Amino acid sequence: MSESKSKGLNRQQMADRVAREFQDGWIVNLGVGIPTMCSNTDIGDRDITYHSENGVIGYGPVAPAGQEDLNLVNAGGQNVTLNPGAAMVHHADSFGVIRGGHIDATVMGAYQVSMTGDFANWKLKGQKGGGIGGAMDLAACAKRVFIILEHVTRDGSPRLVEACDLPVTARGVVTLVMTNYGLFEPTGTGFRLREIAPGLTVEEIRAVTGGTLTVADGLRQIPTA
Amino acid sequence: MSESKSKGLNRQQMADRVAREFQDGWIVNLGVGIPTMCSNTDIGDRDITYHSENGVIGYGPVAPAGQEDLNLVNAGGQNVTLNPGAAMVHHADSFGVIRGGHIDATVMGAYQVSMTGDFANWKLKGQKGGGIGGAMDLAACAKRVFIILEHVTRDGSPRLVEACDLPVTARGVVTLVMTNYGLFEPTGTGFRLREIAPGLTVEEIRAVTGGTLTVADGLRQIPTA
Amino acid sequence: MGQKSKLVGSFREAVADIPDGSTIAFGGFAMPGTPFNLIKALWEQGAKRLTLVANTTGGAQQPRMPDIGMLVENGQVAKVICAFTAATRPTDVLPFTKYYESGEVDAELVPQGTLAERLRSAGAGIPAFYTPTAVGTELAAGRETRLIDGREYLLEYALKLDYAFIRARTSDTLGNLRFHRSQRNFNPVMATAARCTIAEIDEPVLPAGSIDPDDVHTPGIYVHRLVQVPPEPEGIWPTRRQEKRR
Amino acid sequence: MGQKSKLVGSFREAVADIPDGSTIAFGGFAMPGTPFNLIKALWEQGAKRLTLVANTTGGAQQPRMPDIGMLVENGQVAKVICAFTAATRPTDVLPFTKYYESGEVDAELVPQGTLAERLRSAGAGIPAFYTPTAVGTELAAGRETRLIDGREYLLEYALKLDYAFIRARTSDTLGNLRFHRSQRNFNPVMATAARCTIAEIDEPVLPAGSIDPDDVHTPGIYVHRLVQVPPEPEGIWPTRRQEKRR
Repeated sequence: MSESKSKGLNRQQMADRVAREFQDGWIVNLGVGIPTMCSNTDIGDRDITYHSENGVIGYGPVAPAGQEDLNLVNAGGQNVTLNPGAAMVHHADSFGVIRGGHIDATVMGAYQVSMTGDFANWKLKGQKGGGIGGAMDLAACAKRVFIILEHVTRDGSPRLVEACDLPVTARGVVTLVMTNYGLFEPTGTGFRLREIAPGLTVEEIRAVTGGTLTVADGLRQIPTA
Repeated sequence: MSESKSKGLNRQQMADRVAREFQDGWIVNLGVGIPTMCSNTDIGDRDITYHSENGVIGYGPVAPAGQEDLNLVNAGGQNVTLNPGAAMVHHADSFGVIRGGHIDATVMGAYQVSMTGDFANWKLKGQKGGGIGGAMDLAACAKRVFIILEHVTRDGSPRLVEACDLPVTARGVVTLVMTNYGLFEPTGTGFRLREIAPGLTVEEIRAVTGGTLTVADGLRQIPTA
Repeated sequence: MGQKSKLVGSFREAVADIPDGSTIAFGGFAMPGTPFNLIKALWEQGAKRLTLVANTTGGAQQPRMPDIGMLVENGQVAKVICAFTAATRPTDVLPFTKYYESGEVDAELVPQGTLAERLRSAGAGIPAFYTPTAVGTELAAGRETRLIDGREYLLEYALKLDYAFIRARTSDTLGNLRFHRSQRNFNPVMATAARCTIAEIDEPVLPAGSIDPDDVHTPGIYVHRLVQVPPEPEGIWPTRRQEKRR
Repeated sequence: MGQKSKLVGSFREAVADIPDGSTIAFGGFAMPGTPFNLIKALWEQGAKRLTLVANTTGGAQQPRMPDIGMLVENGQVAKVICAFTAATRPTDVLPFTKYYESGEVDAELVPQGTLAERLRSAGAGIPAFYTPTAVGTELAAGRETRLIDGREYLLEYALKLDYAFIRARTSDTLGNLRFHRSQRNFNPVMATAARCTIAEIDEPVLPAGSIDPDDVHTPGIYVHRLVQVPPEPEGIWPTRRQEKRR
C-alpha cells in the first residue's frame, strides 16, 4: 500500500508469491492495487479464471495503450482484455458468483490483519464513512481470503496484530497473509511464518508482528527471480 | 372449465369480454384454458404485451401447424409465435416480472371465487397435493386478477360463493369475475353484476350466486357479435 | 480462463458417478429445455433415494417423454420438489400421483416463482428471503411470516442442489451456454444452484471462446460436464405435442 | 407488444418532470455504463432534496465527469446510498467527502453486492433477504441477524427507486437493451427497480424488434424513455483514464 522504501519483497514480488498459490481451475478475484499485479505472474499452464465485481468473468491482461475498449474495465477501473471463453453478467449476478461461494480465492489489500483472521481495509481511524466496494462481500463469501500488505506502517508499527483497532471488513476469514517480509497464516494466537523474504531474519520479523510468531518446519526463503 | 352445455356466453365470448378490459400498454399474463383465448380477441390498436411464466415477454398467436418452433411455448405448452420486440428471460427473472408488480393483469381459471375476492384453483376437495404452477405468484402480485369460470358447477351449485370451501390460491385479490352469465366484481358482501349475458335475467343469476347480488346502474348486456 | 474441454463422450458417462441420495434438478418447462437424454441415462444408471426438483413430475402430455414419473416408477425416488403434483386439468391423472397418494414417494409442493427464486438464491448465496406468494394459503399454514411495510410475507429458504441436469442450444467447450427461446426457463438458475451441472447440448459444441462474451446466457463457471445430443433416434428431441383425447 | 417508440428528443426533455425529493439511481461502474448525459441534464434541471443511489459518488479519477459529487456541489442532494463515501486509496479525497463530513448531506454506506441485491430485490418483488455480507462489522451493529444452518446472516431490505438513469450500447424503439462488455454492471437491476427508467443509448436506436429476443439484456418493459447520445462534443462519452498525480 505504501510507496516508502521498505525491506524485503517489492510489490510485484509479493503479488508473484501469492499468484503461485492459485491452483489449476480456480476462479480468482483480484482487488485494487497490488493484488491486480497477480495476473502478471507466470504460473505455467494453470488455468485461472479472473472475476471482477462489475460482472467480468475471464478477463486477461491490461489492454495495450491505444487498444483499450473504453467500455471494459476491471474492478480497479483499468481497461483490461478478455480471455477466450469470457462471459459478462450484471452486477447482481456478479455478486451471486461471489456470495454463492463460487470464488476460490480473493486477494485484497488491507490496513491490518489479526491473528484470528479478521482484517480491516475500508475505513481509517476517525473517518466518517469509508470505501467498502465489494470487499465485505468477497471477504465473507470467497473460499479463501488472501491479504497482501506492507508488514509495518510508515511509523514502524505492526500491521499483523493481535486484534484490529480499525473497523473490520470481516472476521475470521483470512487464510494467508503476504507481506514484504514473508508469507504468513493467522493461527488464532499469532502468525505462522511459512516463507521468509530474502534479507530478513525471524527475529527481525518477530519484533514487528503481533501475537506469537511461530515458524514453519524447514522454513523456506521466497524465490524472487 | 366444464364442457357441459350451459346458458349464456361460450368460452370465446367470455375471453373476448375480458380482453376488452385490457388497456393500451398493459402487460398481461394469460393462464391455461379459456384465458389463453383472450389473445385471439381483436381489441383494436391497443398494444398489449403478453407475458408467460417460462420467461417469454411479448408472445403472439399460436404458431400455424408446420411452422412451430418446438423450443418456444406459452404457459400452457402451446407452440406460440413472438411479436416484434419480444424478449426472453429465465424463470427467476420471469417471476421477478410477476412478483415485482410489473404485470398489469393476470387472467386465470378457478373452481371458486368468494365475495371477498379470494379464489381457489389449485386443489380439489380431499386431494393430496395439487397443481399450483405460477398461480399463487400471479395471484399475489399482479396489479389486477381477473377470473374466468362457469357460473355454476355441473350439479348446479354456485361457483361465486360467500367463502371458498376449497383451499385458496390467494385472498382478497380478485378484481373482476367473468362467467357465462355475466361480468361481476366482488363487493365484500356479495357480487356486483356489471354486465349481463344475453338470455339471462338478474333473478336467475341471483338464485345461483353467493352473498348479496347487486346490479350496476344501467345494466348493460354483453355484446356477443 | 479455464481452457479444458468439459465435453464427455456419453450420457452414461456423464451420470455414472451420481450416488444414491443425491438431490438433482431437471430443467425444462413443457418440452423446451428439458434434459430428456440425461433423465433417461439416470433411469438406466439406477441411483436410488433421490430427491428430484423440477417444475412438474411429467406425464400430463402425449407423447410421454423421460420424466420424473418414469424414475418414480423405477423405484429411484424418495422425494419430489415441484410446482405440480397434479395436472392443471384435474381430469388429467399424472403417473406420479398414485405413488404420492400411497405415501411411497414424498413431495413438497412449491409455487413456481418461489421454486425459481429458491434455486436462484442457492446459487447467489442468499440463504433465505421473503415473498408475498402463498400468504394466506394452506402452504403457509404454521410457517413464519413477517410484516414489512404493512404487508405480510412468507419466509422461504434457498434450495441447494447436488446436480443440475439442463439442456441448451449452443455451448463452447468451456460450457458457456446459449438457450433458444423458451428453452431457457429454469436452466440458468438451476445451473448456479448445483455443485455439479451437466448440460446436454443441441448443436455441435464449439471451440472455447466462440460465443461473444455479451451473448453468453450461462457462464461456463457454472457448467461442469457437457454431452452432445445425437440425432434421432439415438438422441431424444422435443416433439410436437399431441392433444390427449378427453 | 407495446409498439410505441419510447425515444424522446433530448436529455432535457427526458428529465424535465423529475420532482424534488425523488430517489434516483445512476448506473455505471467506473466509466462504462455511466449515464453521464442524463446526470448533466439533471444538474441543469435543478431538482432538489434528491436521494441518489450509485456505486460511488465519483470524482476519484481524472478527467472529472458528471457525477453525484457535482449534484452535491449544486445543492441538489439530501442523501446518497452507495458503496464508497471515500475512495479506495485513502490519499484520494472525493469532492463528496466534505459535504458528508459537515453533515450537509447524509449517506448510507452499503456493501456493493448488498446494494446490487437490494436493487434486484426491489425489481423482483422480494421485500427483504438475508446475506452473510457485513456480519460482524460496524455496519451490522444493532441490526437484525439470523442464524441459518449455523451461520449468521444480516437482514437487508429492497431498495425501490423512482427513477433509474442507465446507459446501453444498443436499443430498439421499445427499449429492448444490449450493453457492451462491462457497461452492463448495475444497469439491468436498476432498470427493474425503478418506476421510470431513462436510458441513454450509444448507437442509433433501431426499429422495434431489431434485436433477437434471445439477445436482449434488459427487456423493454423495464425501460420508459430513451435518449440518443449525440457525438462529442455535444454528447459525453467515456474517455481514457488519466492517472492522477500522487
